[in-house]
Amino acid sequence: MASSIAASRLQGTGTNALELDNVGRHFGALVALSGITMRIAAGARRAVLGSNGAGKTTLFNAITGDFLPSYGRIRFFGEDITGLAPQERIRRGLRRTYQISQLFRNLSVRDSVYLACRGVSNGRFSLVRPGAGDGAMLQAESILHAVHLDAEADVLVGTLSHGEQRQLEIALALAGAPRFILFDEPAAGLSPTERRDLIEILNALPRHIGFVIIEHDLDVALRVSDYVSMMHNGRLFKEGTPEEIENDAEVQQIYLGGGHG
Amino acid sequence: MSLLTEVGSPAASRPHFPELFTQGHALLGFVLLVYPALASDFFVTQIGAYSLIVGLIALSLMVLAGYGGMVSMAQITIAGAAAYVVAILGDNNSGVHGLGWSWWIVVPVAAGSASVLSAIFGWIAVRTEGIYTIMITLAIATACFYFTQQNYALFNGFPGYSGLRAPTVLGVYWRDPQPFYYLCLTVAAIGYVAVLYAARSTFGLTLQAIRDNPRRMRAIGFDVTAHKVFAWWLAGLLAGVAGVLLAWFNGRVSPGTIAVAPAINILVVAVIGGLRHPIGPFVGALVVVVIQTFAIDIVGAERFNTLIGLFFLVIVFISPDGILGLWARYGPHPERDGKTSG
Amino acid sequence: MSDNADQGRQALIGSGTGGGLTLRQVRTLFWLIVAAALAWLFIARWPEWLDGLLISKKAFLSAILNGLTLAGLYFLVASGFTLVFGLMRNVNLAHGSLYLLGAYIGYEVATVTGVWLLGVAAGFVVLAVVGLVMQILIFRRLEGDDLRQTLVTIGISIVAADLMLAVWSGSTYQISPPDWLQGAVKLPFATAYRSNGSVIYLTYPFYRLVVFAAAVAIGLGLWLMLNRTRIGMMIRAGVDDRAMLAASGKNVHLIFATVFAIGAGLAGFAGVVGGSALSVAPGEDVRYLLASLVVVIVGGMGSVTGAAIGALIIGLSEQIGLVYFPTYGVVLTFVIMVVTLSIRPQGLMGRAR
Amino acid sequence: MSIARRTILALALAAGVALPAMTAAEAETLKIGVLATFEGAFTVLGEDSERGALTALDEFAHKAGGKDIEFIRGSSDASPDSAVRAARKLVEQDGVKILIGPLSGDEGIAVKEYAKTKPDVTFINGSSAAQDTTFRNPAPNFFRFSTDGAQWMAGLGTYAFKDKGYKSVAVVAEDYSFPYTQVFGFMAEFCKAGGHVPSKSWVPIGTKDFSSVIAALPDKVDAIYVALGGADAVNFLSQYQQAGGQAPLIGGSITVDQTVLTTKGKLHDVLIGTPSAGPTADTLDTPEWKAFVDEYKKQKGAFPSPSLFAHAYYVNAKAALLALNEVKGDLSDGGKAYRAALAKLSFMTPTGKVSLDQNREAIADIFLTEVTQGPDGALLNKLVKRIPQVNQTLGIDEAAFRALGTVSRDNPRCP
Repeated sequence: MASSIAASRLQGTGTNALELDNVGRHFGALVALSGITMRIAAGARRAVLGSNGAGKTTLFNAITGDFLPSYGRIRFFGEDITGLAPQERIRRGLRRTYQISQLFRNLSVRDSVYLACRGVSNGRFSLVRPGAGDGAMLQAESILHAVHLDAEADVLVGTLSHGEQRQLEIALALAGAPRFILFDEPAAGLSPTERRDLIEILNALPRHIGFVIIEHDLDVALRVSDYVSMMHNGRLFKEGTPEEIENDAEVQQIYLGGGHG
Repeated sequence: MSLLTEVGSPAASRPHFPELFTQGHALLGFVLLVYPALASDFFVTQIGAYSLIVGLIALSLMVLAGYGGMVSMAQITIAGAAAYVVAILGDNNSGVHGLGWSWWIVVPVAAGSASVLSAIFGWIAVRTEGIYTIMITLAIATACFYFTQQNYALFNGFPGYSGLRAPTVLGVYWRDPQPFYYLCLTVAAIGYVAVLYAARSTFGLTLQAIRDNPRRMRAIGFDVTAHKVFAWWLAGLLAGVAGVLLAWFNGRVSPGTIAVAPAINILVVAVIGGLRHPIGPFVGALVVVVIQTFAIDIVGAERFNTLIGLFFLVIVFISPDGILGLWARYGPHPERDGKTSG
Repeated sequence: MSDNADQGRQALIGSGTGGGLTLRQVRTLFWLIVAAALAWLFIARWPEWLDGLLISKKAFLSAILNGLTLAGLYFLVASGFTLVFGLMRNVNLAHGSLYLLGAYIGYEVATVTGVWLLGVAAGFVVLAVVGLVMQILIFRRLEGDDLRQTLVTIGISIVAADLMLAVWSGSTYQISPPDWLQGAVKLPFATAYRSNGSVIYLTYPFYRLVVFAAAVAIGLGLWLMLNRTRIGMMIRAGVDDRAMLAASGKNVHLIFATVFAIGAGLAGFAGVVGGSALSVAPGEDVRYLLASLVVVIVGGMGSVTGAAIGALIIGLSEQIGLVYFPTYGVVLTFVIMVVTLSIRPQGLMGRAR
Repeated sequence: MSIARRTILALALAAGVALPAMTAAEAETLKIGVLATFEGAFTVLGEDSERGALTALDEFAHKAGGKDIEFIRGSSDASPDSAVRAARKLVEQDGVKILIGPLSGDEGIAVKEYAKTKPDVTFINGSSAAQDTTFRNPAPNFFRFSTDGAQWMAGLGTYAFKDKGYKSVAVVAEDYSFPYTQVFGFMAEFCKAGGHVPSKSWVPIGTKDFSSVIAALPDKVDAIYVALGGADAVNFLSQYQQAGGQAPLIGGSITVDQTVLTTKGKLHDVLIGTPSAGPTADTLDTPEWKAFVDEYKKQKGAFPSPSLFAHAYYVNAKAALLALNEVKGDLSDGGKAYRAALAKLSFMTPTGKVSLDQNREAIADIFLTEVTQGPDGALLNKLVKRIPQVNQTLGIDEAAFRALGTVSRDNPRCP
């Protein structure tokens, strides 16, 4: 198992990190996602914009395997992952954060990140207490440093501030060896200072880690991404560089004008 | 679900096992060790040993409910399964089975079967979540009760088995009051320390994280179902060992041992004691056993159940964390730590 | 592969559109078979070899009819249970105590007034009030804490059982239905033929048929209430999505209280009706609680239709088990439950979450 | 840690309670444990048992062997586990040397097993009536002056076959050991007389809906033997009536006792004329019985007529007190002399002479009865015939009786 993951990693170099071919999803009569085709190069950083209900989170769920697409194919570093279980995708280096924080309220910050590191490594199962020299524990320390949470390491997650919880969300996604991360509105509910902090954290990520970010805050979205996709009613309707999107009249009218609330 | 919250204590990275080496534990250990010298045989076995056994069964529930968020009503059933194995493979005087195997085969087989049964229950129960688990395990426990009552070939039906005897090892008959008390104390202490340790092991942290947010645990690569089933297996092992002691304690096992009322009793014990810390089930067991034994001298046995029921209601209402929670709130507490009051 | 799994899931939910039989066709076929079987039971001679298998036509038909009546009773108890759970995520483990208390109160009122119907009404009304009080005094205070709510109901059931034992002792009570409900009716099922060729028809206690009819009527009433009235719509919305109900600014407390009152009232009603068909004694509380649990687990939480289907399955299997394999008949219902769970964890009519 | 301190406190408290309780046993007052069911659904029966025991105590003016006698209650919930726990408390905590009880069959077997571990304590049965309490693996210190469930059926099988002319009888009974024993006692005679039992329906305890069982009963039997207790009996009988059941009934000892006969509702029609047998009969008119009923009625909350539980506890308690008189209250030899006195004891009870066999099991009179309506409209068991001095093997040679094997669903058979 471990070797096959390593093999897929090697084979993935040079190809696109994420390829979506005509991916769609409907719930009964409701069409949530319709014919999405998308290519994102390894290390690329993509923002996905769109009003509420445009299908952005549905797109994430399809990519991470929270539910399966009704049709279409998804490839991750060249490998078809359309039908894989979520944890299998995680092990291949795909990560995500959640729009509403999905954390472990009664664990300490350190333990949470430790578990995340453990989850993507071998030996997830152990009846032994992790010692200070434990590899996953060491990695957790460095991730906590990367997301500016070192001081909070021993605090219970439930007692963290909202902003700190969003930082922890990102920390959990950094565990192991992420190759590609899906950020679902990481800036939601953050103060201006915290937003600046967030931009700093995201821009400081190693360049080989690509990501897709869903964000309503254009300031954040455009400053961390190098390419932008616009979604509306479950479809992609425009793509371009941040500058192009910022200056596009149609985008300004439909989306920036009054679309999002 | 504040009842199920576990105080996450800091410093998982500490290399040792510090919470065991406290003044409180030393004092408790001392008192438990000298207790038989102070008390009558009746108090040593009927109160002391019996509380430890009931506490051990309730501890297995505490592991599932406190750390795993799965409230099981089937723990007495699992303990009962081990007791039945003791009766079937060991000696009994009911004239059915009683294969007469030695204790050193019977005990591991009994505990092992109980843990496997527990894993099977768990596998059924984890298909559902939260509050459903109570209902499903209650239904499973009832099914087992009826089955043992009706089946004569294996379980000897309604009367069950009697004449179960603890072994004589090293020249000591282990059902004599003092040896039996120390046996129960040793087993309970091992169970307690193991749970205390395992709570902060990778598995323990995983289980608690699954309780808090199973969806995220899946998203960071954990097999939630397998971990939950393993927790059931572990809890089953605790309950199974307790079941062996229960068989020796009572000298018998019958469908009445695993009926609905005893099943509820275990939940009452665990909740009264508190589900936040592994000492809780033992505190609850002691309180309930003492009340149960002496209610007839104080209030008369007729309204015993009203007494225990009201006590339970009051505890659930004013202190979701049972007696432990009351203690945390009102007891002398110089080292009170603001962080743990969430 | 993933597509197959997805389609399979959809077929289960009932919106599959692919080839093969649609659910509607399957359903039609099922009812046709049932109708044919019934018609055959009405008219045909019972071949001798079936006697060996099913004891006798009379025994078989009685088991089926008794299963239906029992199902009616189970449905009355379980429908309240399932509604309360669906809406409040609260397993009311004191539901069986409500049944038993209703039966005792019905007995007292019917005995004192001499009017059985008054007893039935009292069973419903008093227990509805009890349910209301429980909701306001207890559950509202522990709102959002599902587990504590459930634990409290365990405490209540322990105390209630003991207090009812103190008041009504361990004796067995029978509530006598009025004369016009008693006696047996002849049903158009031929069970035997006399030597002169005339037919002996099955006789069946009229009261039991009334119980079944009452269950059907109440089931229809509930269905209408849930689907045709404003409060019913709100209840259904709450079952589907509690957060939405709260967010929509409706009076959530009123809805909760209504549902709890109806659920408890139905349990009390079932207590009097059931106590008249069978008897009232300590221990009935646990029995009907367990029956409700199994019915609702099989049928699916929060679904009244599911409760009806679950009640039918459990009632029939209990009676058939009692006659044809008495030794393990009591276990049968639980086996059905476990099998259902392993195939469809959310129950037959429950929603996947 | 705070929790630990709390535990210590509780333990210290528990130990503290222990010490005074141990020294409390005094020389002048002799404590006798009375173990019965004071919890759960059988509480009513337990309370009537206690009335029976107290009737005996009152008869002796609370004195025996020159000592004041005091009863200490122990409570079970009718489960064997709880019976043993209660017995342990009475013996090991309260220090009783004589224990009377328990109430039900499987409790009796469990307490007998416990008795073997306490050879210095004397156990005298309450009302439990399982055969194996004394018949197989008996305990040398367990005595039973009341008869067992099979003995209670003495005469009934013969009566049903010869006097009633029933050749073929179907059985409906609860699925546990007491009804097995009763069916055994009935069939032992009935089959020997030439009768047949083509079908036995064992229903789980607590069955409420018997109508399917009733419908499945064979049509071609002369009567139906019913061994059900309490609510189960009431349900069966009323549903049998509803279903228009035609075959006459034969009742087990507790199927037609006062707990069922006094049920509110209309069971009269179906019950009147039902033959049964047991250790008492409501219309027994010997002066001993009448005196006993009068004394019994002085107890608080007494029934109109003592139940067979009250009767059994009375007989056993009386035996305990008589033997105490015999040894002048001296139990100092570990109760050896006392048990010897018990074994030899033979005395008159309200229902005739009772003595023990070598297994310490009672030999006593059994009463064949039939349900009738009394002058006040209440149902009662009318005495039909008195079967004198029935022993445990029902008059059969012991070896032959033992060869019949233990009672079970399938033993005996005569289809």
